[in-house]
Formats: sequence, structure tokens, C-alpha cells
Amino acid sequence: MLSAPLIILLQPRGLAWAGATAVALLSFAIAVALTIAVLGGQTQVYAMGGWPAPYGIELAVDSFSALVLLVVTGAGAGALLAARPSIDQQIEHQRQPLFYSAWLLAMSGLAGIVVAADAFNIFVFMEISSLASYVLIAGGPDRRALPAVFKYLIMGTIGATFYLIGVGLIYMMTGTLNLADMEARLGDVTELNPILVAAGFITIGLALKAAVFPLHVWLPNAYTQAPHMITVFLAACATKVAIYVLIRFDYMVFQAKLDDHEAQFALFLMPLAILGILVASAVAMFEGHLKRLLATSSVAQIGYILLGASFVSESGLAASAMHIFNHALAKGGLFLAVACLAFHYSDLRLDQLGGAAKRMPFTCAALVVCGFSLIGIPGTAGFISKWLLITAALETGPMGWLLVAVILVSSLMAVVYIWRIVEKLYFGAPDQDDIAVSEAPLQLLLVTWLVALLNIGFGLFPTVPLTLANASATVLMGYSG
Amino acid sequence: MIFVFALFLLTLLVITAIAIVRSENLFVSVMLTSIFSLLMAANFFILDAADVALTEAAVGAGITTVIFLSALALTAEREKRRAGGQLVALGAVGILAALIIYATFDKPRLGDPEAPVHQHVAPWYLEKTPEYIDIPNVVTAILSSYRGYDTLGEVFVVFTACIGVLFILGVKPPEQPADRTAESGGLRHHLIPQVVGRLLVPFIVLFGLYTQFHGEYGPGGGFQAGAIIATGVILYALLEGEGEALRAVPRSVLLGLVVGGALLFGGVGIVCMLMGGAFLDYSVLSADPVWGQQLGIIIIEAGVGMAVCGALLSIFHAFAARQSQP
Amino acid sequence: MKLLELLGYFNYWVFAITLVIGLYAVISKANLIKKLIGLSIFQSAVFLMYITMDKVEGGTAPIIQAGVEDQIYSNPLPQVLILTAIVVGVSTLALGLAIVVRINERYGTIEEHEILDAD
Amino acid sequence: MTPESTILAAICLPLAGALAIGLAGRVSANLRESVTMVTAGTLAWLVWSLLPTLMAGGRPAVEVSEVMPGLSIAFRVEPLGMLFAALASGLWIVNSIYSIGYMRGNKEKNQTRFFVCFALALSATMGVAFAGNLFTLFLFYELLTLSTYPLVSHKGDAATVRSARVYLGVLLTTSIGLFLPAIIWTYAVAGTGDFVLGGILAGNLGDPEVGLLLALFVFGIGKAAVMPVHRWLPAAMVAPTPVSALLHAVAVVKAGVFAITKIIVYVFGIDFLFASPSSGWLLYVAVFTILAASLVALRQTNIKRLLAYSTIAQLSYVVMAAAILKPLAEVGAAIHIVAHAFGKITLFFAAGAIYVASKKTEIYQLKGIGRRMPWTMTAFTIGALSMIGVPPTAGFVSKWYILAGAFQADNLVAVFTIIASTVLNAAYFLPILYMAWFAREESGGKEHGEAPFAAVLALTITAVLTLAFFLFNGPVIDLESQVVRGLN
Repeated sequence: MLSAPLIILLQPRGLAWAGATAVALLSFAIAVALTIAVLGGQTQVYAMGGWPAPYGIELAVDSFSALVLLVVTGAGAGALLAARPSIDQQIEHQRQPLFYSAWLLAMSGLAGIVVAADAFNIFVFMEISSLASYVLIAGGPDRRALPAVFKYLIMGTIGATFYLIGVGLIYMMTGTLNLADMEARLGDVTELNPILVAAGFITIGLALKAAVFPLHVWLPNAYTQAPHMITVFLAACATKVAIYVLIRFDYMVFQAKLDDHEAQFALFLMPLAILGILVASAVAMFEGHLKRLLATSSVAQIGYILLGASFVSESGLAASAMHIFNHALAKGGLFLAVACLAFHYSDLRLDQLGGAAKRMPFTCAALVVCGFSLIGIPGTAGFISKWLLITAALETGPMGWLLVAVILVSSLMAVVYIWRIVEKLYFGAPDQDDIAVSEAPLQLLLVTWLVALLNIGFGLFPTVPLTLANASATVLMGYSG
Repeated sequence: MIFVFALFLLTLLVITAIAIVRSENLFVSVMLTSIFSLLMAANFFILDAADVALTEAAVGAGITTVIFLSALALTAEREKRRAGGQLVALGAVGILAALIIYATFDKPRLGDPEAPVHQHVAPWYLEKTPEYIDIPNVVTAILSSYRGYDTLGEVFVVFTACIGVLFILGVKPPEQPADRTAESGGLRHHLIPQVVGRLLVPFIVLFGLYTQFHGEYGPGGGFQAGAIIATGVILYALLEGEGEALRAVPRSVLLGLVVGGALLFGGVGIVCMLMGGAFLDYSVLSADPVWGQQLGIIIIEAGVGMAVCGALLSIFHAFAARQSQP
Repeated sequence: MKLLELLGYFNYWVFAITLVIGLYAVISKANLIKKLIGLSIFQSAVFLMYITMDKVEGGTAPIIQAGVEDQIYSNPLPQVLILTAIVVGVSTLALGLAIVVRINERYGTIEEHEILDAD
Repeated sequence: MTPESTILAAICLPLAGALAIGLAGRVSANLRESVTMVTAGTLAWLVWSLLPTLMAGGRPAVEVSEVMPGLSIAFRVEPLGMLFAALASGLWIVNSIYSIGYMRGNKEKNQTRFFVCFALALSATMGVAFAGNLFTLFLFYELLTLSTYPLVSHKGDAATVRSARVYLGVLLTTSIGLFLPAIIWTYAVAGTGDFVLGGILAGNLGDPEVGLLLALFVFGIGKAAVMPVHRWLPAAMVAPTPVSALLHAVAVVKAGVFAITKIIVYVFGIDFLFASPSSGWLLYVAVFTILAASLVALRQTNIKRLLAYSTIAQLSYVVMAAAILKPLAEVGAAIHIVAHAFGKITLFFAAGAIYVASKKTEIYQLKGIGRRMPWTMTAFTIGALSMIGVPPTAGFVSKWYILAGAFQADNLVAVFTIIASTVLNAAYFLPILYMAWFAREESGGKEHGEAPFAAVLALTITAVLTLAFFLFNGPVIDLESQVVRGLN
């Protein structure tokens, strides 16, 4: 059980799709097992090399990490399971082993970040996952993928280096790298300036990685140009992990020490979150390219997650954690459906997709279901997190109604941009008259529908993620209390 | 006296950095970057970081420069001038600099033994290493045992970069203009570099091996060794032409090195687990925990060396191969 | 000692200045390779910060000399971290350059604005 | 079958039916329509089998899942919901008969999608009717909106899609922007959203806030088409006629007024609301809507648009009746849901039948049509009379109760409104009747007879129901009086 993260890290080379998928499924199974163990009430800790923390490196899985770990491995396994036909279409055969290998590395890097309990270790795994994602995105068939990934590389590296500076400053003041130890020792630090600057660097660095508005400029292009299945995988979990680290740092490490930091976190991030939600939704409303539209909407959704965290309350954090999970489901499903569509439509601009529902009825139906979840129609997973978020917003006092208004307005914007897609798919004029039903490969379609049904399933019976989310919130608030 | 020297070096560092940015000739920039790295390495040495200095010299001044140059050969050599935007950028970074300098006033000054860094964790390493692992170089001990997991991660970073470069450059290049020189023959027709180089290559490789196995006692270790050996082979490639170098160390061997190195590292970890310890807990490898630790360190250092050397060479060849293709 | 004190801060200042020089190059230069050079300066600056903090007055490199008592050693931990960070840096660089090479092949230029114009 | 499992079956059956219809549609049209009829019949039987339990005072309830603590998907049958469910399931049979005739007669495309969505909409309607708390109500309310969207936009050309966009836009905007906050507010102050007779808000909310919350609910439930959120209803007239019938008579608008009534009775509690002065505005909004919509209807020349505005006015009758906040008026509100359903479905069926047979859509084209389509126009006449409230039709019964309630409350505004709107109703319906029966047909018109048999059969059934309800309304009134008498 405790060896889980290790096995996740130990697939140096998936030679082909089958191997990669098997490993991904295995790690997903391990993540599930870990989750069950965590639900049993205990944080799972593993000391690397048998050296006790803070001297050695420690891994720790609490409910928050378990939730994110589930998302990461689930997205990886699900996307890989469905990936074969789409990847065959987009990547040359002789390059595929390298590609799958990079995919596994990206996944293990992300998983490694989630389970790490050591600030520097997080940096190392962040780099593994980032480098691997650059490679994956660069696999995009269009030449525009290259400048997109270059931009991502530059911004990602700046983000990671900022993070490194922040960690260095904290290390300078505390002499430790272990997160829990850091928190304890920060209490003795008298000079606040370096800590403040460190908090600033870490926040900005991670915000870059997480594509928090206005540091999101790399995201739409990168997601649009990546191979379709990679978009599925990255959209479901990559930025979430950065947010995970951000929340963890802010609540676990800084909260206790910087008394007015609580206010700072809210003051600094809440406006950004709100702006991100509104601006990105508005941009998505006028976007003409399907993948770009969905990618832009991701920026808005990241805003939701951040908004919940910026309430600095247990319910707010629970909403954030829940939205990490639910948005992964919704967006993953949407991009899966996009990957299906791509089998017939090489050009994914909206005006090319007229009447697609006639040709691919099942794909489009799944897309609609996931779209509902993104909007937050009741009965889908997306509604649960919106509900939690609104409830949490109301707890913040008179400001609450304003925030509720923001959330509702952006939900309506989501209706608009999802509906633009739906109208095109179902009522747009088809490019040619004789449209025969011709679906995407079954393998891909089945996974797409599995995700779509999960969206409904977790909308009606959200007990498991909800328990995890609530437990995470309790854990995180516990540090500051 | 040494401080004056350090001051001088640091000032030089800043000047070099500015020169790098201002130069419009990319070739010059890259060469200055190499000098920048050397200056940096010298600084590290003054600051008692011998291992890091060695690495910076090998990587920053050596490998990085080579990779840059091979990329330059494939692209343009001169930067084009573009107007606008600079002032905004200057303002932004200016504010950043002011912020950092502001923060420094609360930092413990250089060399203060009372600084928190030196109070926690680090003394433990210095104190306990003789007892648990018993090798003189504490840096190596931390690198491969206490924080062995980080190093494993590091090996995977290199591995990722390697497969990444292979993947990205794995596509067929488009048709090149016909006037490109074909197979580059290296510097074979220049006598003096030829002779000096021939003499140097074995020594470099030998020095690399020494660094590899002496890592427990003095500065050095798998990573430095890997980088140095790679430098040696690259030098050979420059002298004899790329094809010759590939004949000496074929591509499949390189890839095998990378994968093998990574597997060796991970394998040791798993063996430790199978033998009842935690992951990467070398103590269980032998009846005597201290000897077990030393054994483990030697093996994984070898793994690191293999992986790094293989990866760097693969990357170099990936660039070079593109250059020589018609 | 006064000198050392000054040097202590001077080290941090140099860190700050080289950091922003690197960042400036990344932001303002249009040439992709120049951006990467800036990035590598930017990262080197951070190395300097880490190594600066590990110095102990009168200390020496952390290689334990048998039979010598009371020797002060500099802090080994930041050195380890930076060893790792250097590797990460060169890996990123290699990947970035590979992408630049491909961009040059597909677009025939490595200037950012020309690439934007081309699409 | 226990009543509890019947509830679940009633909701799941149309879902399963939708699936079966979809599959059957691939085989043949006949099979598809047989499946539709069987599903509709079984559903009606299921729902009606609950009736004895209800009459005996039973209140079957079932909880499906607790989504979050305090937030569950639960069903609970009470008289209002029972009435609505019985009405909708019964009319579905008639509507299916009619749809078959209409869709075939017009050779519409995508008929399978049509029947599938219809079944889905019915499932959502059952959910709305049986909802045991606000959250469940909201869930199925939204499902209803979404499942009817493909029906409204059925034709699929640019104009239709634009109108359907208005339909969806208004309904979703109001429900997400106003209804949802209202629900959340309710949960926040009352700690629950369960429907309890006498309300859950009494003592939890001060005075001006009550009025505000009520406003959020009333305007949030856009389906009730209280002005100014009525725009979607005329827009939705682009739909095929059976869909209009579904919207106006069977499900959609009825779900709206039903939800408002239910919220007034079970969330606010009529006594609590009566004691809160800040809620008095609702009556005036309803009054305004009735009069304004009737006046607009006067000026319409398109039959279906006229009927749409008539519906807006009639819906506000229900809202106004509920807003009178007196027991008799609440009964009147419930009965008016039924009465209007019978009358309006007849009118739409007739309008559709005219369109199928003669492609006529404007009032001035109807001269002399009574002689060509006697069955259809007789039914139309009965429906129109019911709208006006002339005995012996269903409309009279409900108006009577509402009027009685108004007097009970000494509410002269309401009394005046009922009288005024009756006059207006007469003013826009009677000319049509005159034209149809007594005017001479213009020459050069197309030769045509009655609409397809299935359509005529359906509209005859509803017309008969309209008349029958005047005579046999006892059980309904008994049932609804339970609410008033405090039988929870």
C-alpha cells in the first residue's frame, strides 16, 4: 500500500500503448486503494530511504492529496485507455513509444507532486511533469503547436524558477525543506520580509503554472494545438496540480505564521479569480474554435477553484476540492468528445461542425451531457460544486451576494458558449447533404460515454468525492487553526 | 584577499550578463554565456561548493555551450532588431529587483554561522554521516542517500529531456537548400587541434571515470562524471566527425545507457524494498548497514553517470544528426 | 569582517541583478534563442542565491577530513539541491532548443513577431 | 406495488420509454408509435393508481439519494402534485394520439427524436409533480427545460433556432439567475427545502425580505410566464403544434404555475404570506399580466400567437388565485390548472388540425371553415367558451372558485380583474367563432376536409373532457380541499 507512489514512479519506459495503459491502470488502482486507506482516517506517510523527515524525503497522502491523486491517475488511465485510435491518427508510428513514455512520465511527475511532502521534491517532480508535457504538446500535428509549446516552456520555466526562489528564501529562514517542519519552524522566524517575498514568489510561480488569470496566456494555445488526447489528459489534471500545491502552501505553510496573510490571500486572489471567471467566460463566448473555446473556459473554471480557496473557510475549500474533481470530469469528457469529432472534422472551428450530430449522434450526446455538467445543470457533477461554492460564498457575509452574482452570471455565460456549440452540432447546416452515421472508434466512444455517465453519476450520488473534499478542507483548515 | 577577488568576480558576472543580453550576434552571446558559467563556477568554488562548481563548469561551460552551438548551426546566427516593448519590460523587472533587494536586508548575512540554515537539519547531516554511511563527501551522501529520491527524480528529468528531444527532432526534416555542406568532417584537416585533441580525449574520459568513482571521497560523483565523459566524446565527435563518434559509441548503446541507468537506480530502490527496507534504503543491502549504504551509493552513482552521459550524448547527436543530414 | 558583511549583501544583490537581467531578456527579446539564453542566466542567478546561503564563515567544502577535529564545514544541503537544479536547467534548455530548431524548420525564422505574422 | 415504488416507476417509466422509443425508431415508425402509446398508457395507469391512496389521506414519500447533507433527491406525493401528475399523464395519451396524426400528416423529419424528447419531458414533469423538496423540484424543472428545447427547435431552420434560443435563454437565465438563488437563500435561512404544509419560512425571515424572496421565486420560475418574463412563450410558437400543446397544456407552463403554487403553499405558507405586507405586490403583477396579455391578444392575427398570449393571461389567473392567499382561492388555482389544460389543449389541437388540413395559420383565413371542419371547430368553440368561463365548461368551475376566494379575502381588485378579463376573453375569442361559423368562405381557397383521424379523435376527447369537468369535478375538489383543510 505504502509503496504506491513508488510504483507510480517506476515505469521508466512504456514501450507501447498496451504497456503504458496497463501501468496507468495499475497506478489508478493503487490510487483507489490509497484513497480507501485515507478514508479510514489516517494520513499515509512514507519515508524515502528509511531516513526520518526532515532529514530524508517524506511522502504523505492525506485526503486532499488522495482526491487529486485520484483525478491525476484517473485522467491518465482514462485518456490512455481511449487514446490508441486518436494517437494513431496524429502521431507517426515510429515515434509512438517515445510519446507514450513521455505520457507516463508526465503522469508520474504529476502524481509525484501530489504525494510529495517536501518542497524541493515538489520542484523536481514539477519539472518532470512539465518537461514531459512540453514534449506531449509538441506532438501536435499543426506547426502552430511549436510556438505554443515554446511559450508554455518559457512561462512554465519562469514559474518553476520563481517557485524555486520562494522555496530557497523559506529554506534560508527555516533551514528545512519538509513542509510540515517548515510550518513548525516558521513560527520562530522573526523577520517577516523574506517570508512575505517568498510567499509572493511561490504564489506567482504556481499561478503561472496553474494558468491563473492574468498569467494564463500560454494555456489556450497550448491546449488547442496539443494532440487531442493530450488535451484531455492535461485539461483534466495539469493545472489542477499546480493549484493543489498553491493551496497546500498557502494553508499549510504560510497561514499559521503570517497572521494577516489570511486577508492577503483573499484580497490578492479573490479579485483575480473573479476577473478570471468573467473575462475568460466572456472571451469563450466569442471564440470560434471549439478546442480553444473549451480551453478558454478552463481558465474560468480555474477561477472557480481559486475563488473557493480564497474564502479561507472550510466550506470554501471543500467547494474548491470538489470543483477540482468535477471539472476534471466535465472537461475531460468534453475534450474526449472533441477527440471523437476530430475523426471526421480535421478543422475544429465551429462553423465547420454544422450538423455533426447527424453524423455522430452518440459523440454529440456525450458532449451535451458533459456540457451540462460544465454549466452546472442540476443532476450533473458540475452542479454539486457550484452549489457548494455558492453556499460557501454566502457564508462570507454581505460580500457573499456579490460573489453569488458573479458565479451565476458566469454560469449563464457558460450556457451561452455551450449552446453555441450545441446549436452548431444539431442545427447547423451540414457541409454536404448525404450524411451517413459514422461514429468514432468504439474504444474512444466507450470511454467518452463512461465519463459522461460519471458526470451524471457523481451528480446524483456524490458521496465519495464529497467526503474526500470535506475531509481535505478540514485537514487544510486544521493547519491554520 | 579572497573577498576582493570574489567582489571582482561578481562584478564581472554582472557585466558579462549585460553583455550577453546586449550582443546581437547570437554566436557571441553563446560564447559569453559560456564565460558567464565559468565565472559562476569560480564563485561557487569560493563559496565552498566544490561539487557544484565542478558541475557548473562541466555543464554550463561545456555541454550547454555545445548544445547551443549545434542549435545555432541549424538556425540563424544573428538576432534581428525589434523596436518597442523594452521599456515596459525594463520597468517590470526593475520593480522585481527592488523587491528582492528590499527583502535581502532581513536575510542573514553571508557566512553567519548563526543563520537558521546552519542550525537545523544540516548539522545533523554533518554529524551523522560518518556514523551511518561513513564516506567523507557529505554532499554525495545527501545526494544519493538522504535525498536519493530527489536524485532519482533528477535522473528522470534528464531522461524526459532525452526522449523529448529525440521525439521532437525525430521527424524528418524538410528539404534543405542544396548548397548545404554535406557530412561535416570535423576538424580533421587542422593538424594542431587534431593532435592536442587526440591527446586530450583519453584524459578527459579518464578524469570522468576518476570523478565517478572518487565521488565518495572528494568532489564529484555520477552526474559530474557523466557530463565530463560526455564532453570527452563530444570533443571526439568534433575532431573526428560525427559519424566516427557514433561508430565508437552507437546510438543504441546510448539509449541503452539512459534506460539502463534509470532502471539501475530504480532497481536498487526496489531491491531495497524487497529486502525489507524502505524504498532506496540501502542499509538492508548488506549485513552491515554502513557498508550497505556505501554499496548502494556506488551503484546508484554508476546509474546516474550512465544515464546522464547517455542522455547528454543522445541529445547532442540528435542535434548533430540534423545538421549533417542533407 | 566588514568586508565579508558587505560581500554578503553584495552576493544577494548580484543575484537580484542577474536574475532581472535574465528575465528582461526573456520578456523583451524577440529572438527565441536569445530568450533561452536569458532563461539560463535567470536560472543561474537562483543557483547563486542558494550557494550564497550555504557559506559558513571560516568553513570549507563539506568533505569530512579524517583526523581533523573542530573543522567548520559549509552547509552541504543547498549544494545538493543546486546540483539537481543545474541538471533540470540543462534539460529544459535542451528541450527548448529542440523546439526552436523545429520552429526554424517549419517557419524559417526564430523571431517571435515573424512567427506570429506567419500564422 | 407499493405507492413508494409507484412513484419511482412513474418517473423512470418515461425514461425507459424514451430509450425504447429511440431503439424502436430504428426499426419502424409503427413500432415506435406503439411503444409511445404503451408507455403513455402504462404511465397514466401507474399515476392514477396512486389516487386512492391520496384520497384516503396517504402521502407516500421516498428518498432516492442524499446528495449532500440536507440536500436530497426525494419525492413526496401530495394533492397538488397528484393532480398535476394525473393531468399530465392523462393528457400525454391524448397528445400522443394527436402527435401521430399531426406528425404523419405533415411528414415532419426527425420524428424519432421528437417522440424520445417528448417522453423525456414527461419524465421530468413527473419529477416536478412529485418533488418532495425544492432541490428536487429545481432538478426536474431544469430537465424539463432542456428536454423541451429540441422539441421547440424541431424544425431546425434559422428562424426556429433563433426562437428556440430565446426560449432556452429566458428559461435558463431566470432559473439560474433568480430561482437558484431563491432556493439557496431558502436553504440558508430555513436549513431545509422540504415541502411542509404551512411553510418552512415562518419565523425565519423578516418582512421586506419575504417580498424579495417571493419575487425571486415568481420571476425565477420563468415557466409561469408572469410579465415581464413571458417573452419565451410567443417565441416558442415556432414549435410543432403537439409541442405547443405540451408546452401550454400538459407540462411546461403548468409546471411553472404548479411550482409557484406549491412554493406559496408549502414553502411560505399562505398564512405567513398573508401576514407579510411586503408580499402583496404579487397580486398586482398577476393582475397586470392578465390585463396586458389579454389586450395584446386582442391585436394578434396569428392563431397560435393569440393562443399564446391567452395562455399568459390564464397562467396569471393561477398565480393571482394563489396570491389571494385564501383557501378557496388556492383550490381555485389548482382547479384552474386542470380547467385551462383541457380548454387550451383543445384549442391548440384544433389550431394544429386546421394547419394540417388547410395550412392556414391566420385568423382572417378562417372564414367559413366551420363547415369544412365541423368536428374541429366544435371542439374549438368549446375550448374558447371554457377560456371565457361560460358554463357548462370547465373554465366556469375554476373561475367560480377563484371569485369565491376573492370575495373571501374582500379583494376587490381581484374581483374586478376577473370580470374585466372575462370581457376581454370574450372580445378576442368570439370574433373567431363568428368568422368560422357564420362568415362566408372566400372563393379561390383550397379544397380540404377534416384533419387526419387521429388528430380529430384527440381533440374530440379533450373537448368532451372540458365539458365533463363541469359536471364531474367532485373528486378533484375533494382532493385539493385536503390541502386547505390542513391534511398535510
